[in-house]
Amino acid sequence: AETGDKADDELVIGMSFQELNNVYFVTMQRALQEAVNEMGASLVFTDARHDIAKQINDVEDMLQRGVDILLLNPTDSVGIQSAVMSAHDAGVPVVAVDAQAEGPIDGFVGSKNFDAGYKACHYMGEQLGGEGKVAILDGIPVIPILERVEGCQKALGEFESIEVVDKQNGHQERSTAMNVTENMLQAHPDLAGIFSVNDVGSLGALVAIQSSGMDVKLASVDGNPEAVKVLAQPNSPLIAIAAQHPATMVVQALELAVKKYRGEESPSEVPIDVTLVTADNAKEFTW
Amino acid sequence: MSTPTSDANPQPRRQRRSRASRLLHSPVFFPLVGFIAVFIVMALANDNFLLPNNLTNVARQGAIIAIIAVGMSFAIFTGGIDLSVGPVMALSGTIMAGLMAAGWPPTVAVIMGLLLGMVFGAFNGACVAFARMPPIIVTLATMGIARGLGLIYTGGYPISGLPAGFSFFGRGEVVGIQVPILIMLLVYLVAYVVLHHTSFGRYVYAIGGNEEATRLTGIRVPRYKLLVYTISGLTAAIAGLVITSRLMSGQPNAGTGFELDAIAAVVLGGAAIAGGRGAILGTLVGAMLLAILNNGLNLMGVSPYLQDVAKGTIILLAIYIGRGRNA
Amino acid sequence: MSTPTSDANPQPRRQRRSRASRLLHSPVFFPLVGFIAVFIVMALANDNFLLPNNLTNVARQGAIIAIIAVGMSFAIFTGGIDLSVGPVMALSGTIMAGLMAAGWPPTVAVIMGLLLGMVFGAFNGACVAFARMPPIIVTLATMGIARGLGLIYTGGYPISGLPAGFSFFGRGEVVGIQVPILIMLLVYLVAYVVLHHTSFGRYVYAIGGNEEATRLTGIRVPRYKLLVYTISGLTAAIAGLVITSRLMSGQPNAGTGFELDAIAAVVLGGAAIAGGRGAILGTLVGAMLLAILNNGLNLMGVSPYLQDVAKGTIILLAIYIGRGRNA
Amino acid sequence: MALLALEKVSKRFPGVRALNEVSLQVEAGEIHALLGENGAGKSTLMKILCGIHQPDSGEILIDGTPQHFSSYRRACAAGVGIVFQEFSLIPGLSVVDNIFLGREPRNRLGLIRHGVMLKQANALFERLDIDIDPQIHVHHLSVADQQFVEIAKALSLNARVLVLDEPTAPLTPTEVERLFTIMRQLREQGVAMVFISHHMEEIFEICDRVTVLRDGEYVTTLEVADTDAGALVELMVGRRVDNIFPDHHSHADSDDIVLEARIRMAGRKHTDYIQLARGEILGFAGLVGSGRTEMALAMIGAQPVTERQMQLEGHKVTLKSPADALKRGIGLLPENRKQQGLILPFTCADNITLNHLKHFQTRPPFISRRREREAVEALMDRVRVKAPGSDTVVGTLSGGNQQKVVIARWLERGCRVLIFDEPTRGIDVGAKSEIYALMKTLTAQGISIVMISSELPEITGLCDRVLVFNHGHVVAALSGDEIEAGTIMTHATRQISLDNPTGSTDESVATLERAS
Ligand SMILES: Nc1ncnc2c1ncn2[C@@H]1O[C@H](COP(=O)(O)OP(=O)(O)OP(=O)(O)O)[C@@H](O)[C@H]1O
Ligand SMILES: Nc1ncnc2c1ncn2[C@@H]1O[C@H](COP(=O)(O)OP(=O)(O)OP(=O)(O)O)[C@@H](O)[C@H]1O
Ligand SMILES: [Mg+2]
Ligand SMILES: [Mg+2]
Repeated sequence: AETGDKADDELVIGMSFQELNNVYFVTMQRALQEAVNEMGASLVFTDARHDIAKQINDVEDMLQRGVDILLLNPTDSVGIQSAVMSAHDAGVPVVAVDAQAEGPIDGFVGSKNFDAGYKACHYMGEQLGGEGKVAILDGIPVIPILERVEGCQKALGEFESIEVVDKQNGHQERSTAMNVTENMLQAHPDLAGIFSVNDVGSLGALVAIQSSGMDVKLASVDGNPEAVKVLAQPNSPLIAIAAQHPATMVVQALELAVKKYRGEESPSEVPIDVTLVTADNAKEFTW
Repeated sequence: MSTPTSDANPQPRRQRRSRASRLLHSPVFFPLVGFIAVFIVMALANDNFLLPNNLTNVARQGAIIAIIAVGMSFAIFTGGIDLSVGPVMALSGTIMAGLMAAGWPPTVAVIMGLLLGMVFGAFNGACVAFARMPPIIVTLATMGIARGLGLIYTGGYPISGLPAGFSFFGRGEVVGIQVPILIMLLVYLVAYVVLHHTSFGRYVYAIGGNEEATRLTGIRVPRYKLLVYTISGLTAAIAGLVITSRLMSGQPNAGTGFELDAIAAVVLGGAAIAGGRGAILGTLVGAMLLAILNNGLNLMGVSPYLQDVAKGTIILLAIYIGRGRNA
Repeated sequence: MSTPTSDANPQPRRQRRSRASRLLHSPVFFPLVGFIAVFIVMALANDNFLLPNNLTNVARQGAIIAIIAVGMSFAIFTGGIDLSVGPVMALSGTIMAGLMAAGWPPTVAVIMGLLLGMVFGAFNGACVAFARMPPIIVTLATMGIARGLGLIYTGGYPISGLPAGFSFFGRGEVVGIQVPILIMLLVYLVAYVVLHHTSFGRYVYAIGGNEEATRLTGIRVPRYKLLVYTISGLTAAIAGLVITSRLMSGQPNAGTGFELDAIAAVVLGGAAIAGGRGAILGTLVGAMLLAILNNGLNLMGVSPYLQDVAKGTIILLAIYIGRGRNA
Repeated sequence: MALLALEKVSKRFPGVRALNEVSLQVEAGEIHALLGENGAGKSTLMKILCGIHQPDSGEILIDGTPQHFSSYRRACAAGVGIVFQEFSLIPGLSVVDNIFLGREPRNRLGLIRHGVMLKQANALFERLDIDIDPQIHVHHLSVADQQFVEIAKALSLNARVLVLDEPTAPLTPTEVERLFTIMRQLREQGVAMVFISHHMEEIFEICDRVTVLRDGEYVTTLEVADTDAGALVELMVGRRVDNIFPDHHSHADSDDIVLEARIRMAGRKHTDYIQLARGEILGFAGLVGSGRTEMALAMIGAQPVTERQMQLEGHKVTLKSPADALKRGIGLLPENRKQQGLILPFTCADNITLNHLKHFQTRPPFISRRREREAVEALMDRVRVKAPGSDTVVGTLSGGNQQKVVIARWLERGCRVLIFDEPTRGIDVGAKSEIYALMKTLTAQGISIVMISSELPEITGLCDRVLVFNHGHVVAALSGDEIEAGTIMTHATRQISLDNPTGSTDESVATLERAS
C-alpha cells in the first residue's frame, strides 16, 4: 500500500469481524473502539456471522465507504483472499487479526491456536494422572478451531493411557453444548475429561457436568471472564483455560496497521502467546 | 325431514367408526409408529439409551423445541408459519435475565419476559391478520428484528449473575419430575384442551382448512389469527424461560435454527403444512423423535458431520412411512 | 355474453385491459415500487451509493442469492419450497474445488459440480413428486444431509489451491461486465424464457394454482415437479460455482441461512407463497432489494445489531406496500 | 353398435358402494341424459369413463373395442372429453392458457406459439359465440364465464365422446340456450354426449334418451319422447314428487321491515336500496354477472363498498365483516360451496356446527361433543345428506350432498335474515322440494330470506317479492302477479343507460324509496 498522510483524527478505521455474538469478539471490538477513540479517529465495523460471502461483501462496502485502514478477522483464511485483494487494490493497508488471511496482507496479529489446544489439553492430561477417557467438544469448522483440536489431540497423544473416545459438535453455542455434553456423559459414564474448543462451549458443558454429579475435568480455550470466574471457584470441574488476549491483539493490530499506513517500518507478523489459566492464577487473569 | 320414506331409509350414517379404525385414522398414528421404530433402533444400538436417567435427559433436551413447537403448531394448523420463534425465545430469555440482574424479583422478571414474547407474537399476528401480509415473510422479518433487539439489549454479552432461586424452572424437580419436562407437559395439556374442546381450537383448523369459507361463515378470522401468533410468541417465551433458567444466563444468540427444528417436529407429527390438519400430540411425538435422534446419535458416538446426514435420512424415512397423510 | 342485448352492453368486464392497467397489474409492479423507494432512500443517505463502482458491487453481491432464488422461484411457483439450497450450493462448490485440487481440469470439475447439484435436486424432486412427501420437510432433511456430506468430504477444512484460470467465474470480466453479474443475467434470461414461452413454464404455474386440476387435465405433474427441484439444485450449484470461484476456495459451510434470503427475494418479488402466482423478474428485483439493503446499511455504517432491526423493518414495510397481492 | 358402451361398471369407496354393475350405451349423434339423486353415482361413472377413477370391475368400450384408461390423458387420446362438475380451471392462468393446458402449440424450438394459441382461442370463442377476453386471468371471471371456458376447453379437444356433468348449474336460461345450440351442432357432427342435470325441463328439451341411476344401481334407460317428468322423478327418487314448490302461502308481514340497506358498490354511480320484511322471501333475479352475489357479499360486510347504510329492525347497524353480520343475525350461504362454503378437510359435523359452536358449550368455553353430534345428526336427516356418517370428511361427498351440508349449517344458527345465494345449485329434484319446504318453515318462524337464484321457476314459485338486477343495479322491484318469467327477463336484459340505471320504467323502486 502507498503511504497515507491523513492525521490520526481524520482516519477512518474499518474492521470486519467473523462474529459479534461472542464475548471474545465483543471484547475485541470494545478495545478497538477505545483505542480508536484515543486516536480521535472513527471506527466502522461489521459482523459476518461466519458467512465468508457476507464478509467479503462487508469489506467491499467498507472500502466503498472510504476506510483508510482495514482490520480483518476472517471467518475463512483462504476465502477472504478476494477481499484482501480489493483492499490492496484500493491502497488500504490490511492487517489480519485472530485468524490468518491469504493474499497481499500487510500484517497478521493472532494467537497460537495450535498451542492453545496443546497447552490446555496437556495440563488436563497431567491433572488426570496421564490416564482416562477424554472427549472433545468441537465447534464450527473453521481453521482456528480445527487447529485447537489438532493441538489438543497432539498433547493427549503424548499420554499413553489417555484415550480420546468421543468428539461431538456443540456449535459453540451454550445450550447445544450442554445437550451434547449430557449425551456424551451418558454414553461414557467413565469419562474423565472434556476439552472444549472455546469458552462458550465450556460454559454449556459445565452445566451438564455439574448437574450429572460426575467427576469430569474440563479444559478450554479463550479466557471468557465468566469462565475464568468459574475456574477460580474451589473444586470447579473447569481446570484450565488457554487464554487468548483479544484486547492486546486488536490494539497491536491497529498499531501495526497505522504504521503500515504511514509507511513506517514494522513487523509483518505478531504472534500472541496464549496464557494457561489455572486455579493458581485465575484470580489475577482478566481480558 | 319427515318425508314419507325417511323411516325406510336405513342410513348408514349411524355407524360409528370402530376403535381400531379410529386409531389407524388418528393423525398421531403414523408419527407414533415412526417414533417407536426409531426408539427401538436406538435402544438396540446403545446400551445406555434405555437407562431412566438417559430417558429423562432426552425428554428434558427435547422440551425446549417441544414447547416452541406448540406455538408453531397453532400457526401451521391455520396455514401459517412462525419463523421468529428462535430469536423471540432468546430475546424473552435475555430480558428476564437482564431484569433479574438489574435486581427485579424473579417472578416479575419472568412475567415481563412472557409478556414481551406475547407482544412480539401479537405484532406478528397483527401483520398477518390485519395487514394481510404473508406469515412467512412477516416472521422472517421479525426474526431479524428480534435477534437484533436481543443483541442490542445485551451488547452481545450473555447476562449472568441470576438469583439462585431462578434455577428452579430449568433444574428443579417437582414430585420427582424435572421442571422443564413438567412445564412441557403442562403446555401440551393446555394446548390439547384448547384445540379439541374449545371453539377457538375448531376455528384454528377451520382457518387452515379454508380461510375464506371460515370468514364468510361469520368467524372473526383476524382476531383468531392474532391470537394464534400471540400464543406462538408466548410458547417461545416459555421456552426462553426454561433455557435461561437451565443455563442460568441470558443468551442473546440462543435458538438459532430452532424454527426449523420446530417445523420439523410439527410436520413429523403428521400436520399438513398447508394447514387444516394436524394434532398437537403428534407434534409432541415429533419433537421427542427429534430429541431421541440427537441423543441416540450422540450416544452412538457418530461423528458430528455424519450425524447431519443420519438425522436427515431418518427424518426422510419417518415421513416416508407416514406419507400420503401429509402430502 | 350474447344476451339479446349484448351488442349494446358495454360491460366493463369485457373490455380489454389498457396498457397502464396491465403494468399496474403486473406482478413486478409493486416489487419495483418498493425497490425504487429503497433505492432513493439509500442514494440520499449515502454519497457513495450511486457511484458506478458501488452499483456494480451491489449487483455482484446480490448475484449469489439472486441465482439461488431462481430455483427457489420455480419451487415456490409450484406451491413448494426448497430449503436445501444453501448446503447444496456449498456441497457443489466444494466438490468442484476438491476435484480441481485433485488435478481434474476445471471444465470437468465444474460440470461434475453442476451435475451433483442437479442430482441432489432431483432427489428432492423424487421425494416430493413420487413419494408425495411435503417439500418443506424433504428439503429440511436434505439440507442436513447436504451439509453433512460437504463437511465429511472436506473434513471441515476449506479446499484451496485452485487453478488460477478458475477465478474467471467469480472475478473475471466480459465486455466490461463482471462475470457473476453476467451469469446471473443469463440464468434469469433462461428462466424467463422457460417460464413464459414453454409449456413447462405454464405447468409450473398450473401446478401451483391447482395441482389436482392440473393432474386431471392430463399433465404429468410428478415429472414436472421433479424437473422443478432439479432446476433448483442446478441454480444452487451455479451459485456454488460463482462463490467458489470468487473465494477461490471450496467452503463446506458456506450458504448458511441463504434459503431464507432466497425465500425473502421471491416473496419480495411479489410471488404468492402458496404458489401459482409470481414473476421471475420480480424475484430479481427482490434479490436486488436485499442487496441494496445490505450494502446501503453498511455504507451508512449502521451498527451490525441495528442492521438486523433495520433490514427486518424495511422488508416489512416493502411487503406492506405491496400487500394484498401476496396475501 | 353404440359408439360408447359402459358394461357392468362397479366402484366402491371406503364405506360407500358408489356404483354396482351399471351399464350405459350412447350412440353417435346422441345426447344421453344421466339422471339420479345426489350421490347416485353419476359423476363417479363419468370419472371412470374419463380414466380419473379406475373401476373395480366392468368395461369401457368405444366402437366395440375395450379401453383401459389409466388417466384422463389416455381417455382424451381416445376421443373422450369432459366438462367437470367441479371447476378444473387454474385461477392464476389466463383463459387461453387454461384451454390449451397440456396441449400448447409449439414451434421447432419448443417455445409456445402464443399468437397461434390466441388465434385458435378466438376462433373457438367466435364459433361458440362466447365473448370473453382470452388473455384475462380466470380468477377475474364470474362463475358462469368460467363455466363457458370449461366448455370451450372440452370442445377444443374435438372429442367424439363428450361428457357434460351439470354444465348448466351456474348458467341462466339464456346461457343454457346458448349451450344447447352448441350441443345441437355437435349432435349434427355425430358426437356422442352424456348430459347430467337436475333440471327436468332441460332433459326434455335437448336429450334423446335418458338413463336413471338410484343409489349406484342402474334403474332403466328410456326414450325421452316416451316418458314424462313425473315418471322420471319417481324412477329416480323412488316415490312421487307431485309439486316441488310448497303451497304459495306467504308468511311475509309487509308492515314489519326487518332490514333496510342502502348500498353503493365500489366503482358504481348509484346507491341501491333494499328492503326486507319479516317472514318474506325476497328474490334477487338477474343475468349471470348482474351483481347479485356482490350485493349479497356487501350486505354482510364481506366486501368493501363506497357506501353502506343498514338498518336492522329500525336500528342503524354497522357491518364491517361477516362476523358483525352474524352477530346481528344475518347469515350468508355463499354460491361457491368449495371455495366459500366448506372446510374441505373437516367432517360433516364440524362443517355444520362451525358458526354456532356456542350452542354446544354446556360449560363454556368447552364444547360438549355429544350434544354437538346429536344436533348434527338431526340436521343431516333434515336436509337428507347421504353420507356414511357425521364424521365423514366432507370432501368425499357428492356435489349435491356437499351443498346440503352447507345449508344445514344455517338451519339452527338462529338468524333473523338469511341470504341464500343459489342454494339449490346441483341439488336433485327430491331434495330441492325439501329445501323449498324448509325455507317456508323458516319464514313461518319469522325469519326473512333473500334468495339469489338463476332458476326462474324457483324465483317465481317461491318468492314474495323479486328485485331484478341488471348491470350491478336493482332495476325493478316486482311483487304479486308481476313475478312472472317474462317480466323478470325483460327487466334483466333491458338495455339500460349506465348513468340512469333505474331508468324511466322503474317506478316501483322509486315508490319504495319514498315509502321508507
Ligand atoms: N373420492 C371419493 N371418496 C369417497 N367417496 C366418494 C368419492 N367420490 C364419490 N364418493 C361417494 O360416491 C357416491 C357417488 O358420488 P357421485 O359424486 O358419483 O354422485 P352424483 O350422482 O354425481 O351426485 P350429485 O348429483 O350430488 O353430483 C357418493 O356417496 C359419494 O359420497
Ligand atoms: N367487470 C367485471 N370485471 C371482472 N369481474 C367481474 C366483473 N363483473 C363481475 N365480475 C365477476 O363476476 C361476478 C359476477 O358478479 P356477481 O357474482 O355479483 O353476479 P351474479 O348476478 O351473482 O352472477 P353469478 O350467477 O355469476 O353469481 C363478480 O363477483 C365478479 O367476480
Ligand atoms: Mg355429481
Ligand atoms: Mg352469484
